[in-house]
Amino acid sequence: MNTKAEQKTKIHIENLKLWYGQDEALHGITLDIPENSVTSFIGPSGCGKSTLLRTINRMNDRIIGCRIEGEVLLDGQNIYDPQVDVVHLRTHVGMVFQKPNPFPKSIYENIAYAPRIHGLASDGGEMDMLVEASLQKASLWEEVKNKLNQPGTALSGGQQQRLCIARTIAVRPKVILMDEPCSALDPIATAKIEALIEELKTEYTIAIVTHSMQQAARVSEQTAFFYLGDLIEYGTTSDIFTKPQQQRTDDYITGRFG
Amino acid sequence: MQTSDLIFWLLSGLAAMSAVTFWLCRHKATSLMHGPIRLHSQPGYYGWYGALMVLLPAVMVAVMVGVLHLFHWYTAPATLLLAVCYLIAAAGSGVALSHINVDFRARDAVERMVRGMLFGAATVSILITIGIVFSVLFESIQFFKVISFWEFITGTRWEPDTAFLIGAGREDEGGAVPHFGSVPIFAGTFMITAIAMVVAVPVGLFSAIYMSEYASNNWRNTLKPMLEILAGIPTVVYGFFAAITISPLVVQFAESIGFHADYTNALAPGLIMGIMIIPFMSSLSDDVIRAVPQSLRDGSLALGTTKAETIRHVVLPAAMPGIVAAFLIAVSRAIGETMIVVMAAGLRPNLTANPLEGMTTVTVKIVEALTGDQEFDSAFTLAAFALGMVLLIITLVLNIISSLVVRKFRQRYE
Amino acid sequence: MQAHTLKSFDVALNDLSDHISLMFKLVRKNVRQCQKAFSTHDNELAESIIQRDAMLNDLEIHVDDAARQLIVHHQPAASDLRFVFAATKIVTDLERMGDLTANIAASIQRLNNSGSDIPMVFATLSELVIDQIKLARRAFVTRDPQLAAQAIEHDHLIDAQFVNDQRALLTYMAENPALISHCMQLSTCLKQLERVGDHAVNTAEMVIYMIVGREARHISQEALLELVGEDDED
Amino acid sequence: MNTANNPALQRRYRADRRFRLYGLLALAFAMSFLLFFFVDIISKAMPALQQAEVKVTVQYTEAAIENYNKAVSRLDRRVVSKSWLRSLPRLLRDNPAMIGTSEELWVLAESRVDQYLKGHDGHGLKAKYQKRVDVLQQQGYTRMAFNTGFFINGDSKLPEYAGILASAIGSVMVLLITMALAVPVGVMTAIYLEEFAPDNHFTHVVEININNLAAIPSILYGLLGLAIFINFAGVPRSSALAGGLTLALMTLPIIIISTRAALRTVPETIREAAMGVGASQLQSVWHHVLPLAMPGILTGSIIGLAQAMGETAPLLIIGMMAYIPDAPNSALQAATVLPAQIYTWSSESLRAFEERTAAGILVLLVVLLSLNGVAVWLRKRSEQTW
Repeated sequence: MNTKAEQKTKIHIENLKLWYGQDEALHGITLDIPENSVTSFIGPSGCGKSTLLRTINRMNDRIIGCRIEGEVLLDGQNIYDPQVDVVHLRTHVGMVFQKPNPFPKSIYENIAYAPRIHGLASDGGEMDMLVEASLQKASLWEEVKNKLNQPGTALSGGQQQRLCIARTIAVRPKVILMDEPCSALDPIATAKIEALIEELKTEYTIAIVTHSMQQAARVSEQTAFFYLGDLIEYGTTSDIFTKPQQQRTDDYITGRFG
Repeated sequence: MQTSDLIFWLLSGLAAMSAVTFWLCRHKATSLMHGPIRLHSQPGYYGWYGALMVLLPAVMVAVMVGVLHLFHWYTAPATLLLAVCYLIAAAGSGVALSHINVDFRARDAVERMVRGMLFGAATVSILITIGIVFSVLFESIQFFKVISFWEFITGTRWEPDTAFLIGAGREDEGGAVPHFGSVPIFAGTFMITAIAMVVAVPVGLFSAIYMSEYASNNWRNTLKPMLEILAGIPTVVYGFFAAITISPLVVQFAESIGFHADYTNALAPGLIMGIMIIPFMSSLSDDVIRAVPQSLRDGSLALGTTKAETIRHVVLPAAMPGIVAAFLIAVSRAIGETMIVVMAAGLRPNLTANPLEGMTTVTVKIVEALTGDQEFDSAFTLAAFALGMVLLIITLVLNIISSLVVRKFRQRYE
Repeated sequence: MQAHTLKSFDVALNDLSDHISLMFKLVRKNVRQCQKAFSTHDNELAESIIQRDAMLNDLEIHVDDAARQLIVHHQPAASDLRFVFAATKIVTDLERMGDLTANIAASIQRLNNSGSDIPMVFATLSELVIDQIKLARRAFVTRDPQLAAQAIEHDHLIDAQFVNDQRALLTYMAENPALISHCMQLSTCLKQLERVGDHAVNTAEMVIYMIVGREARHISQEALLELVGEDDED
Repeated sequence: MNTANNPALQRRYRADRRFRLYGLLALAFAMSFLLFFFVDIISKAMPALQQAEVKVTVQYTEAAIENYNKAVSRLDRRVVSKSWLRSLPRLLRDNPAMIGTSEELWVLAESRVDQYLKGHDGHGLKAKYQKRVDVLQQQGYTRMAFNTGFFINGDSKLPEYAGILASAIGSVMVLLITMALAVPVGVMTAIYLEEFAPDNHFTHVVEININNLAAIPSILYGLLGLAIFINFAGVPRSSALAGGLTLALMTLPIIIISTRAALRTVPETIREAAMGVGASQLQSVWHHVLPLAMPGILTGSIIGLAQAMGETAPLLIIGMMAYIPDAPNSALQAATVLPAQIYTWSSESLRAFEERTAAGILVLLVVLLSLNGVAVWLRKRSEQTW
């Protein structure tokens, strides 16, 4: 397939090890995520793919006893550098979660919340524009433009998830992490999110954790296969799914796993 | 025959009879089972069926006669009662034995009876409510026959000292007319409640926020039970503490900054009541704050907000209905609290906005009226029931509002 | 047909469809040029047909690869699945048709070089085959099962014409034994042309399968017509 | 992504730290109150564990049978406890042989002497007797002994003789009645509501009712007890039965609510599994759900028990703050309970009662906290993740 060889690396993960208390959950992961493309992380439960994803915007900081060694470079800057501010980092690296989690506020407020806190737009016309633009980008504008004051929780699951994506976009991140964004959605809603991902990748670098190998195949350019905290294989999605180099990868994607 | 003897003989006799019936019924059921014949239920159920048939009717009759006796409507001679109960039990035993045949479904019968017993238990709570409502209602009606409802609600003077004359039918004698204006009493109640809430709400809410959002699990598991100790301390102890330790401190402190404070000031019981309520506030708030899905916090933090911002803008608004409910429950606790105010607040109905002065509360007046030497029928005593009725209404309204709010909250997250 | 939510899916499907359509066109062009090379004794034209075979082979490989990628990336189901599956079958037939026309072109060169000239009715049979390929392609592109059925029906004309032509050749051979070798050569050409028609039938059958989802191979004419709903049409 | 050059972010971080500080301050306030409270109560209660005794010479004379004051010297009369003096005539009547003898005895000191010896202000001992006590003290005729009387005596108007035994026994009787009524009815109600109740009007009414009952101030249960049990049904006022019945009604909602919560933690799959192998609904509840919910039910019952034990207000209304010098031996006799005893003592004016009040409080708190501790331990032990 069309692998853009000269693509710039957005995120470089270098020999990343992570412990939960005494348990080593990641055993030295090295991985390059190219800019403006979709990279998916697959692997069986507990393989560390979500953990790795969460290290990229330091959501793991919230877990007590979580310790990290190695480097995660975002545009060449190590995000675990003591100087790096985690709150600020997360404005650059947004995240979409497994279950749609709109705030119990209106659709408008869901989007406006973070820009207001970060001072990205002043209330009024500027904010309206930002909200509209974000919803447009998340392909949700047409569906909700007449009910911006209704609670975000009243939307359907797929719409909620797109609202969460819109909310993330509103902060103008460079990277969007998605942790199984479709696992709670029906196939139609899933297809819509996937279509959205396809559109977003022209502007954002996207890393997505998914349990659905088909989804990884559909949406991503690169696929990384993890097993028990190790990166087993990483390559273009076409290669991983048609001619994996590792027997374990082959076993996993063909459904022959232990 | 003494009551205790009667109960002893009744219970032991019935126990023996039911045991025998149990054995007989089970035996009969077992003997029915031979060859290909299988019974609907295990033999034990036939036994239980017999035992229940012996016990239930007899005990029911005994309890009914007991109630009649308590209400002084009819008192049966002990021996007669005993004999009747035994007879009923024996009849139950016979009926049970005759029921048992191959087609009889003992398990269904037993389950029906047990279900009936459970249902009976569930109705007790209704009876209690009816009891409470009627006990305050009837006496209150008596009271309002003498004192106008309007005066009671709007009057600002509570001077019931000559009320016993009315009770004795001698209202024309004596000098002063009694006044039953409850406004100062409720004013005192609300003043003390307000002081309590001023202490309990910020402390309870911030404790809850700290425990659920900032503290580590271990730390939280230590802090929460310690806070709950505050709720486990009996109110009489708080009352003693407020009266003996806190009141003098308040007086000293007020004096030191140039104010005068009564020893029965509203501040001391208010403060202590506030502390007593902290765990209600913090536990309930902690529960609702923790019920806010973790995913909302993650969602907010992933947008690059600080913890405090996430709590203020996302967690607290989401938990607000629960916090409001906690607040209402705390208020109703404070209004209904008795011992602290009885021991530390004053007896003098005092319409003032100064918390350093002594004032009294609804519960204090109820206790005062019912522990005095007044006749039960005097207006003074009956006033206690009228106050109780108002208290009941306030609590019920607060509770209903809070449970409605909580239901809304639950619906959102379940 | 309604677009897929995922645009890249449509892009991939269209790519597959376009390439197969292109192969149909190339095969048709081959037959047409065979006809011309035969009638005008144009060895150069025949050579260009042989050269074009490599292109058809590349196209076959491309379509196969695209179909594989499509399966990997999009897990086609139902009509999409039948389309991808039919595409891989059709492409094999088309490639085979390309091979056959290349063989015919080579035979034509030999016939031209042999010097003898028989004014044969090659044109009639090739015209019929061209029509059939046209029908099959249009059926594929427009997803029209009735056109595909027509393509299948068309095979009877070809068979009849083929039998006719063979009989004529036999007559030539009986009249002039010196032409036997030349006629045998010609007969092989006609046979291969007829085979091209058979492959075209295969593609049409796959088109029917692709559209209605039921097997059109090895069934009677009535069953076929019922399958494509000829009766409902009027 | 550096913070140093971002003042807006700095400001937000300061706000974050401030917010956290408020939480810590709130907790610190509550905890320091708790500390202050316990230190205060314990320091007030500790003196009560010691009781002054004085050594006096007793003259077992004939006159002492008629007037016990004659048994000791005029000066010592106000120094020793009247409770001891009052016991003398009986002793002499029972043991006539002792008449005419005399001995030196360590006897209970009068409360004012006790307070004086403990150095408390407001002991109220007259100067005359202060001097006498000073003399006794110099002679080594005073001592501090462990206050066993506090644990083995009933109430008394004489502080030095007042103890908690009668009220403790009263508490036990009341609580036995409370538990015997509230636990079975409460658990049965909860089982009915949680496992069997159809979704109809009656069930809703019962559920709302129970929530309301739990919120009703305890004093109203006192009104109920007074109006229904005492005035209407004729249960003797101040009796353990009246108290037990009243507290049972008050405890019932607590037990129902906690039992329901415990039943609800048993996952539906357990019931389905039981019914899946052919158990009836009752069997699945009895064999599977109840045993699994048992720790929770016990915890709730213990908490209800603790609450009933510390409750005072409704018992005041039904007259259980009566003066009870001896433990009741029947549920129909006038009785008092620990918290009511504390309340009674707290309103006594004598300084010596204050430390006894505190000591009574300490006893009550120890019992309640250990009950709560047991409940917490039970809950911890039974915490199960499904």
